[in-house]
Amino acid sequence: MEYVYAALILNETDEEINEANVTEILDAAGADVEESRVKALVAALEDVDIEDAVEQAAAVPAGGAGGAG
Amino acid sequence: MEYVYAALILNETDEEINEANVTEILDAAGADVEESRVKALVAALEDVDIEDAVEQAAAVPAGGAGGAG
Amino acid sequence: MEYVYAALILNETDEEINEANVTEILDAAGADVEESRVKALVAALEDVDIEDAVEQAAAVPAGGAGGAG
Amino acid sequence: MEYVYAALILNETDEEINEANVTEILDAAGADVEESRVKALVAALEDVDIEDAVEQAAAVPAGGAGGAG
Amino acid sequence: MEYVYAALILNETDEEINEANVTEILDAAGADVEESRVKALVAALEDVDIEDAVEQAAAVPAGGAGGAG
Amino acid sequence: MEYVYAALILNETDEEINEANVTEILDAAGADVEESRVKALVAALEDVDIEDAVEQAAAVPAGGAGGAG
Amino acid sequence: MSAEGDHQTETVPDWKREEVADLAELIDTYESVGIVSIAGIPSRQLQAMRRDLHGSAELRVARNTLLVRALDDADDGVEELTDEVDGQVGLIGADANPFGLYRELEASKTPAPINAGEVAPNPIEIPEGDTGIDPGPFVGELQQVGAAARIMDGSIQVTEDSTVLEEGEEVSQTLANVLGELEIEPKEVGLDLRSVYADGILFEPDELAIDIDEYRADVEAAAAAGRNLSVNAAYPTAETAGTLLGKGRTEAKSLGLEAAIASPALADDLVSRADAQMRALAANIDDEEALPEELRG
Repeated sequence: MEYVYAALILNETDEEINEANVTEILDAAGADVEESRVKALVAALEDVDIEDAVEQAAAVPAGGAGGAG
Repeated sequence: MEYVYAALILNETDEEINEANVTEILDAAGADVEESRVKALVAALEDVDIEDAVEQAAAVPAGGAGGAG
Repeated sequence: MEYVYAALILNETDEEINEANVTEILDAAGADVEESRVKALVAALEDVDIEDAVEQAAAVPAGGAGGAG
Repeated sequence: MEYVYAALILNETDEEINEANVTEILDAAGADVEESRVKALVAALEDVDIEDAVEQAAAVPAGGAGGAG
Repeated sequence: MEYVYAALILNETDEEINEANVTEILDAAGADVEESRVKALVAALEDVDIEDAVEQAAAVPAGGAGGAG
Repeated sequence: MEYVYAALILNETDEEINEANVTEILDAAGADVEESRVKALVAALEDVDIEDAVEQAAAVPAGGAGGAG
Repeated sequence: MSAEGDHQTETVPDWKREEVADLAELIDTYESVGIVSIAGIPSRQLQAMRRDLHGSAELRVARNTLLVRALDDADDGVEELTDEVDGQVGLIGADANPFGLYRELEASKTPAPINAGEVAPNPIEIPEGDTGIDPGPFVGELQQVGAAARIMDGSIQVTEDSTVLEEGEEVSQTLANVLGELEIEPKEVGLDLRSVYADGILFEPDELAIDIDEYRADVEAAAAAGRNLSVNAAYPTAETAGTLLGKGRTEAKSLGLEAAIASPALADDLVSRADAQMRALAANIDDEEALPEELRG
C-alpha cells in the first residue's frame, strides 16, 4: 500500500504523480522500491480523477474508526 | 493529510515513525514541512496501534461512498 | 482526543481557542501537554466553524449503525 | 456540555473523575462552575463505563447520538 | 484486470504465480502482455494470502475509479 | 472458478469467449480441462451480460464474493 | 457416402439411399447432433418449430431404420445415439454446443393443457390466489383435488400454493377439469432432447440443464474476487486505482481520528467525533441534574 500512499502524498502536495516522484518518496522512506510496481501504479492512475476518488473517500463517515480516541 | 500518509508509509515499510523519517519523506515529496506538525504527528501516534486503526477503516460501512463510477 | 475536548470546552464557554487556553485546561487535568499538538490543533481549528462541524456530523448518516444507546 | 467534556478529558488522561478535578478543568476554561452539577455528574458517572459509552459514539451516527438515552 | 484474473487462475490450479506462468496464460488469451505489469503483479502478490485477499471485501469503488477497461 | 476467470480474461482482452479460447487459457495454466465444463460455460455465458455483471460486482460491497465456487 | 454404398445390399432403393445420405450430411455439418422426441406434437406445430429453428439448428424426421443407418455409418462414436432412436423421434443438428442446443430447445417449449389419463411430467401446483370464480361447487372440486381453497370476499380463493399431483402420477378427470377451469397448463410441449453428441462426447439431458443465474453469479463473484485481490494486494489496475486511493484516504482518516491527529483535513471530523462521544456519554447518564438542558433525554 506504500505505493498508493506515496501517490496520495504527491496529490496533497500538488506534485505530479510520476515514476520519479513516487520512487523518491519511497526511497526516502527506506523502502525497497520495485520499479515495476511504481510503473503499474502510475499507469493505472493515468485515467483516474484523483480529486474525485479522494473526495468520495473523505466523505465516507469514518464512523467505524471506533475505539476510544 | 500528507503527514498521516507519511506515517502510513513508514508503518508499511517497518521503519520507525520518528521526526527524521517523516520529514525525509515529506521533503522528498516537495512538501513545506512544518516541524511542529511532524512533532505533533509523532507524539499523537506514540500510543496508537496503527494496524488496528487502519483495519478499522476497512470495517467502515463504505457504502456511503456511493455508486460506482 | 483530550486536545480536541479541551478546544470544545473553550467553544462552549466562549473563550478563545488558543494555545494558552488549551494548555491551561490540559494542565488543570493533569495531562502531559505536548506543545506541538496544541499548536497543530489550534492551527487546524482556525478555519473550522465548530457549530457547523457539529451540526453536519449530526446530519450525515454516519456508520448507519443506527439506534443510539 | 463542558462538564461532560471535562469528564472525557479526565478519562483520557487517566485521572480520577472527581469533583475537584472536574472543577479545576472548568475553572481553567473560565467557566462558571455550578457545584451541584459537578456533584451530580460525578455521581452519575460512577456507574458508567466510559470507554464503552465513547465507543458507542463510533457506531452511532456522529452527533445524532444526543437525542437518545 | 486480466493480469489479476490470470493470478487467480493459477491460484485455483495450484500453480505457482510467477512471471512465466502469468505470461503464458495471457499469451494464450491473445493479450498484449506488458512485462512490467506481470512483474508488478507477481511482486505485489508475493506476501499476500490470496484466499484471504479475495474474500476480504475491498472498499467500494470511490467514484473516480471509473468503469473504464 | 478458473473457467470463469478464463472467460473474464477473454472479456478483458476483447477476444471471443469460445471453447477453443477458454481451453487454451486453461491449458496454459496447467489445468486439467474438462471439455464439458468449457462447453457449459460458453453456452451459459452467451446469455449473461458480462459487462453488467462485472459492474454490479464492483458496485456492491464485494463481500459476497466468497460464496461461489 | 459412395464408398459406403458398396457394402450395402443392392436392394436398398434410391430414395432411401438419398435420405440416408441427407441425414449423414446433417450429422457431418453440425457441431452438435442429437435425437429429439417429437411424440405428441401435432404436425402443424412441428412445422412451426422447424421454421423457428431455422438458421441455428436443423430438424429432420425420417424412418427410424434410416436414422439408425445414418448414425451407424457416421464416424467418431455418433452411433451411440442409435440407442435413443425409439418411438417418434427426429434428428437435430445445431451449431451451438449441446448446452446451448438444450437451452434453445427448452426455451422454445410452449405450455399446454394436460388431459385426464396423462401422466404428470412434473409436479402440478395450483398457486395461491383469487380464482376469480364465484362461490359454487367449484370450491369443493378444488378441495377434492387437494388444493387449499375457500370462499373469501365473494369469490373462491386458493389460500396457499398447493401441489395437487406428484410427478409421474396420472391426471384424474376431476383434476383435468379443475386445471382447465383455472387455465393452468402444466405440460411443456416441444422438442425433447433425449441425447446429444458433440466432439466425441455423448450428453444426457440431465447434464445439460444449466442455471444461467448461477453462471451470472459466478461471473460477479469472479469479478469481485479480482477486484478484492487487486485492492487488497495493492496491485492497481485501471478499474481499481481510484478505489485504492480511496482506501488509502480512508485509512489515513481512520488513523488520524484514532490518534486525534490535528490535520486540517481532519479537523471537522475530529470535532464532530468529539461531539458524538460527548453526546454518547451524556446518553449514558441517567441523572438530568448532571446535564445541561440540551443534553437531557
